[in-house]
Amino acid sequence: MNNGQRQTKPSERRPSLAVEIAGIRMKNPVMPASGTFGYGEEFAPFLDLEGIGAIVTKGLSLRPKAGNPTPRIAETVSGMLNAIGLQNVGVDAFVKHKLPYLREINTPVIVNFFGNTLEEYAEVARRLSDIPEVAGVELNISCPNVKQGGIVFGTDPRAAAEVVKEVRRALAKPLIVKLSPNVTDITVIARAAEEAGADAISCINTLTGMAVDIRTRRPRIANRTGGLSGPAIRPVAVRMVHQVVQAVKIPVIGIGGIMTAADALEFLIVGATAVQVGTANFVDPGAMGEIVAGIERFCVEENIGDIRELIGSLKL
Amino acid sequence: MNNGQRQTKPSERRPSLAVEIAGIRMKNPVMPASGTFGYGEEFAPFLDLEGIGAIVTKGLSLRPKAGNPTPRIAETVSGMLNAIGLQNVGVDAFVKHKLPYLREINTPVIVNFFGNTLEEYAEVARRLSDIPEVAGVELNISCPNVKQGGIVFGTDPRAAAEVVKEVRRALAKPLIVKLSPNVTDITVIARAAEEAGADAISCINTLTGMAVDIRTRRPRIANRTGGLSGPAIRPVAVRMVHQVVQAVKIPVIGIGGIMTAADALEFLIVGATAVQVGTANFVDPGAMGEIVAGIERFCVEENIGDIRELIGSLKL
Amino acid sequence: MRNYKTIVLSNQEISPGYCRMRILAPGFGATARSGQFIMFRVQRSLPPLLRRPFGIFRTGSLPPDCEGQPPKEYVEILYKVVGEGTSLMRRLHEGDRVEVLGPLGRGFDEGPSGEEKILVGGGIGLVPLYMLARSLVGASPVRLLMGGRTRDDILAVTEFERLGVQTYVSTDDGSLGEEGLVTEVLKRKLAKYPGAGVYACGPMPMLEAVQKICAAHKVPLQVSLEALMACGVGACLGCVVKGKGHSEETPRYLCTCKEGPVFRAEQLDWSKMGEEPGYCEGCKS
Amino acid sequence: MRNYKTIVLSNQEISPGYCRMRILAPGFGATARSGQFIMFRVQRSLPPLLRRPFGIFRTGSLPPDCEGQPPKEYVEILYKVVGEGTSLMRRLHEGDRVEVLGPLGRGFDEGPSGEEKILVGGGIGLVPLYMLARSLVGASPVRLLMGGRTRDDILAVTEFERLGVQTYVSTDDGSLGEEGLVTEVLKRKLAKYPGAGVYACGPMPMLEAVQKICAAHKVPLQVSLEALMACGVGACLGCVVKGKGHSEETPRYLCTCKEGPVFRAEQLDWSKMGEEPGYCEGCKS
Ligand SMILES: Cc1cc2nc3c(=O)[nH]c(=O)nc-3n(C[C@H](O)[C@H](O)[C@H](O)COP(=O)(O)OP(=O)(O)OC[C@H]3O[C@@H](n4cnc5c(N)ncnc54)[C@H](O)[C@@H]3O)c2cc1C
Ligand SMILES: Cc1cc2nc3c(=O)[nH]c(=O)nc-3n(C[C@H](O)[C@H](O)[C@H](O)COP(=O)(O)OP(=O)(O)OC[C@H]3O[C@@H](n4cnc5c(N)ncnc54)[C@H](O)[C@@H]3O)c2cc1C
Ligand SMILES: Cc1cc2nc3c(=O)[nH]c(=O)nc-3n(C[C@H](O)[C@H](O)[C@H](O)COP(=O)(O)O)c2cc1C
Ligand SMILES: Cc1cc2nc3c(=O)[nH]c(=O)nc-3n(C[C@H](O)[C@H](O)[C@H](O)COP(=O)(O)O)c2cc1C
Ligand code: FES
Ligand code: FES
Repeated sequence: MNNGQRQTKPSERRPSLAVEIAGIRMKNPVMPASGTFGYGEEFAPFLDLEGIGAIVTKGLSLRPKAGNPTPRIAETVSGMLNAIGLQNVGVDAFVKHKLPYLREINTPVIVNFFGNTLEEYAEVARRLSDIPEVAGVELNISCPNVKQGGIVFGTDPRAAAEVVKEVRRALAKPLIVKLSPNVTDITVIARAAEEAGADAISCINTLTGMAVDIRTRRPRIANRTGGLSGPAIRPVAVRMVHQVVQAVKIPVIGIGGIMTAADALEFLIVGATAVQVGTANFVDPGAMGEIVAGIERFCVEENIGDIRELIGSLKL
Repeated sequence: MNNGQRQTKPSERRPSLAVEIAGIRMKNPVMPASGTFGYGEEFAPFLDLEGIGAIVTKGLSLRPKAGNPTPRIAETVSGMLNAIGLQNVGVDAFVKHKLPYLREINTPVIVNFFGNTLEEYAEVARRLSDIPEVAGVELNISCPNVKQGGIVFGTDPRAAAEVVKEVRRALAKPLIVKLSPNVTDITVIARAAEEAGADAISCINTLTGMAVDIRTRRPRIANRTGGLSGPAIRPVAVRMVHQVVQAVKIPVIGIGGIMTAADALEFLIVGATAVQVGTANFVDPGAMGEIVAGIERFCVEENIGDIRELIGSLKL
Repeated sequence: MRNYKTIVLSNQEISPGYCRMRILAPGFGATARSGQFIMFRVQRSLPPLLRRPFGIFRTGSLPPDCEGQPPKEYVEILYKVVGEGTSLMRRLHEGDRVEVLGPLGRGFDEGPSGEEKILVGGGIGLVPLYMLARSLVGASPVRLLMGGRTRDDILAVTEFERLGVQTYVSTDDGSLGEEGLVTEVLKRKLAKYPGAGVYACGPMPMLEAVQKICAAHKVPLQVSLEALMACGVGACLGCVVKGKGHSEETPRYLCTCKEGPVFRAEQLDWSKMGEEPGYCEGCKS
Repeated sequence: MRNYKTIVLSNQEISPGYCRMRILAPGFGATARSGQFIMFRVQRSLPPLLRRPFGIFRTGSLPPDCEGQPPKEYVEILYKVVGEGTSLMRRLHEGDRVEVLGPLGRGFDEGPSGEEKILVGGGIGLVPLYMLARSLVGASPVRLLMGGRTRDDILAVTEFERLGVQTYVSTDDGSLGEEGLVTEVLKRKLAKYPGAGVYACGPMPMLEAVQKICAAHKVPLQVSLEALMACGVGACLGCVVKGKGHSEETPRYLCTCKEGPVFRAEQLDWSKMGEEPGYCEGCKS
């Protein structure tokens, strides 16, 4: 973090980093991005799971999903492509094998999920509603709607509204809707989700990208295209979060290329109530701990007693 | 360029790198991206202007344009944001002061231009039609249509088709249409442009992004948002070029984050007939020379006698 | 299993394009088993973005710089310079700050002692076999069949010999040892020691051949695989390999980083190993 | 004007947070004028993506390593470590490969000889003034008014004195020279030398004050500006500053890299210099 030139007079008491999103209380605004943190357990050796704002689990579907053929990942300049194909254990195995561990940890659990049809989305929502350990859900609408010839729910306002409505009806939990950045105007989708009953928005998911091995002349991932994540996409993410914050009244969770506290602060300043950290977890499994510490340090340096003073404090 | 592990038996004669786009013959498929190469003259001390495929000049408008307040640029991770605001000297000054120099150089000149209304677009096209030194034009449709409340021509298929039709009617030169990447489905815009009379497509223009100075809490560029360019965007560019190549029959020029010959080769392999180099010109004013040399070296190593064998040779 | 924020103790080229690095890692040795690996972070800043996986060649300790200090425990890796990350690694010097995540993954199952042990290494694939050999030699006769393209690809053989391992070197061009493929040597050895247990690491084509041979001879085989990895801890699912009986309906993907990198041959679906490699450019070893 | 693919000759810290680097550049000195700058590339690989602009502190040459070789011509820069790029620069060693693009931009117009010359430098802003002083001292009396926050921000004064320049140091905290702003000293000097020519480089607030003072005293002023730069050669239009008489209707943007970095005060629109800085975090000098 670029240590500001001028002097700063540190305030006495520790700043409050607590935030609330869709009724979910968090110790601080830092949580993992779905699919980059497994089911939490994998990171316990490297990170205090009770030191982060929430745990967001790998995208879940009704039935187990095989995922894509390999290679599934490729490193790009300051980023990575992934086409995991949403491989996951399915709701039943999640409840049976993954939840018990999470139950013991004093941090809210947010379950990210998806479906291939409206019915599947609704069914998963119903199943998750009955689980007390689930503090809230994050709806991934960046998936093709098989019934509608595979057009991606999240890229069409009508389709997006429809799936959010279905889930809202079936769900008895706080609902966070996660948006795809691969759209002309993300505010249209955000408003559609808000009107359809979303309690919060998280954005962004990955930008669709591609890389080619010039010697083999093959795409570097088997699925041809994949999702671009990492620091490379941060400026696009900050722009979209800035736009969405102005378009909706519900809280927004900022995601995209956050590696350091400074990066997270950019999102908070443009108005994100919290942030999710994805690819950085691979680079440093302890990253979120350092980000929380760095945010606290920044608040002290800037005499901010409550993180909420910082949120949306962008000067224009 | 990752020097392939296996042996390669270099072919005897020099490979042919010549390509043709919309009737414009080029010595090789490497040209500058508009706005990153001024009017050519600026780079003469560092680069042989007759060693590149074409010269693409800074975006031109009917009347001189002031551009945006400063700061106009900001460096991001492996990329940069710019909001120059299309500052340019206008058609008259271009013809009077910039063309004479270009006339002496034996390399085709492609003039990038834009307008704020359909009429302006058409008028510039008419003016350029009469200039013999102009081998072709590149139409930048990533501009707001002031008449239509500033919606960006390039993000709406109808608006895009309209402006391309207008220009086509007014223009007696090869017409390259340059697409914006900030859309849900770039193939729709590409097809609209093709049907409206484009002779070639170039993509991508910059991705809209934003960066914030966390100490001042101000956007790092005065215009708030700016266009993201550089290596960070390459995977998105390669993906979009791959999509567009499959969607249209006209040739495609690949643009986005090309720093090295290896980068350029990715675009050629997915089917771009040529490439444009932008931000790399700032990092190394001689970059295009090295890229041309690197492409030739690669062809020799891979026993490719004619670059056209490589174009579109992606294995799926 | 920890993330060691530590320093390089030494880093030298041991054969053209191959380097050996010792990294300070107190307590690492006590937890590391043969066949496990680390995720190595070259520097705090980019590039590269992702860590790089490397097998543990061995662990050990050096005498302290001053009286009374504890010995300097280290983890040692052998790496081949193939691309961006390893090119940056080659430039590291003593004292440079790096990060080591590990020990990671499931290592070798040493099997019944007394049994003939045949270790098959292809190029840089010999790395995980050293610690295995070290713990096997006491209780079992151990043979190392070491193959490579040229003499330059034959590494650390003398170190295996010092352990008391019988080594057999073969190179494609005959520039060292016998000319030909290591798999030919394996066939001969298995004919001689039909009851042996085989442990292999190397390029996928070699592993596929070794698997066929061992299947034919009905001897147990363990292989150490490579795959593209982002996290190394089972979170990203980027490193999967198809398990036996895998199909779209009954997916049986195994995580190379967590359920591997060492697998019993019968755990895996060998049908299209080669076509769908975990690593796209095919093997670099 | 060339892109020198060259090496570092030396690089040391000369004051806390300030470094001096000499870079091999045959032929550079012959073409460089006072007030010009270079675009410096820290390394072939990222980061950073963009080059960094630095004023030319001086050019010179060292005796060759061996008999018969030509002397080693170099360009020397003085830089303050403020962020990513300069932090990487500080780590460079003799022999490291770097690139220097230059000499770039329009330098100082030395004005009539014999005239009293007053050079005003704020912090790192003194850099372009050294070569200016060097070529002025022969023909004119030259005074350097050097200001900084603390003693640490006062650089290379002795080198100016060695040229025969009268130097006057002031610091905000009085830790060196007189306590107070350099602009106060300027007022006194102009009262004494009403016919002087003024040349200034430093933080924007200082330049604005200097401009007001010189306007009041009706003396000619040249200023060297900083701006964010991508290309350094007039191609990107990222570095513009508003010229006198600028308005939306009659845009009068000047390129700091090409029409500057040195401007005659009357070329510029001083009305909102401070509010719309070429560089967003405001001055770091
Ligand atoms: C479990 C395991 C153990 C390994 N042990 C060793 C070892 O002991 N010695 C050694 O030299 N190499 C070993 N490798 C291979 C080593 O990880 C790669 O050679 C290295 O990552 C190449 O990085 P690079 O940036 O130089 O190459 P680049 O080609 O520039 O890397 C680009 C991307 O591809 C990945 N990659 C490239 N080659 C491989 C590969 N063969 N396997 C997995 N990922 C790859 C990189 O990690 C990076 O993400 C091992 C790999 C795995 C999975
Ligand atoms: C014509 C000119 C001459 C200069 N001469 C000197 C000199 O002699 N000595 C010296 O120490 N500095 C000089 N500077 C300022 C110097 O360029 C910056 O301090 C340097 O670019 C900071 O880079 P960074 O990566 O460390 O900082 P960061 O803040 O990490 O840089 C981020 C971005 O902002 C740009 N930037 C940051 N500060 C400045 C600045 N003050 N001016 C322009 N761009 C900036 C960087 O180039 C980079 O693009 C000069 C600037 C200009 C325009
Ligand atoms: C390997 C990988 C797997 C991912 N899986 C999911 C997923 O299952 N569901 C989801 O909504 N997003 C998923 N994402 C997207 C991330 O949650 C996040 O939105 C994206 O990576 C951008 O953040 P980052 O730049 O910090 O990584 C995945 C990302 C990666 C890299
Ligand atoms: C400073 C700057 C100015 C630009 N000006 C124009 C322009 O006038 N017209 C245009 O069509 N594109 C313009 N672009 C976009 C580039 O032509 C190119 O499409 C984009 O930068 C992506 O390529 P790159 O990653 O190689 O830079 C500009 C880009 C930059 C960085
Ligand atoms: S590397 Fe991430 S799951 Fe194996
Ligand atoms: S820095 Fe590019 S025009 Fe001045």
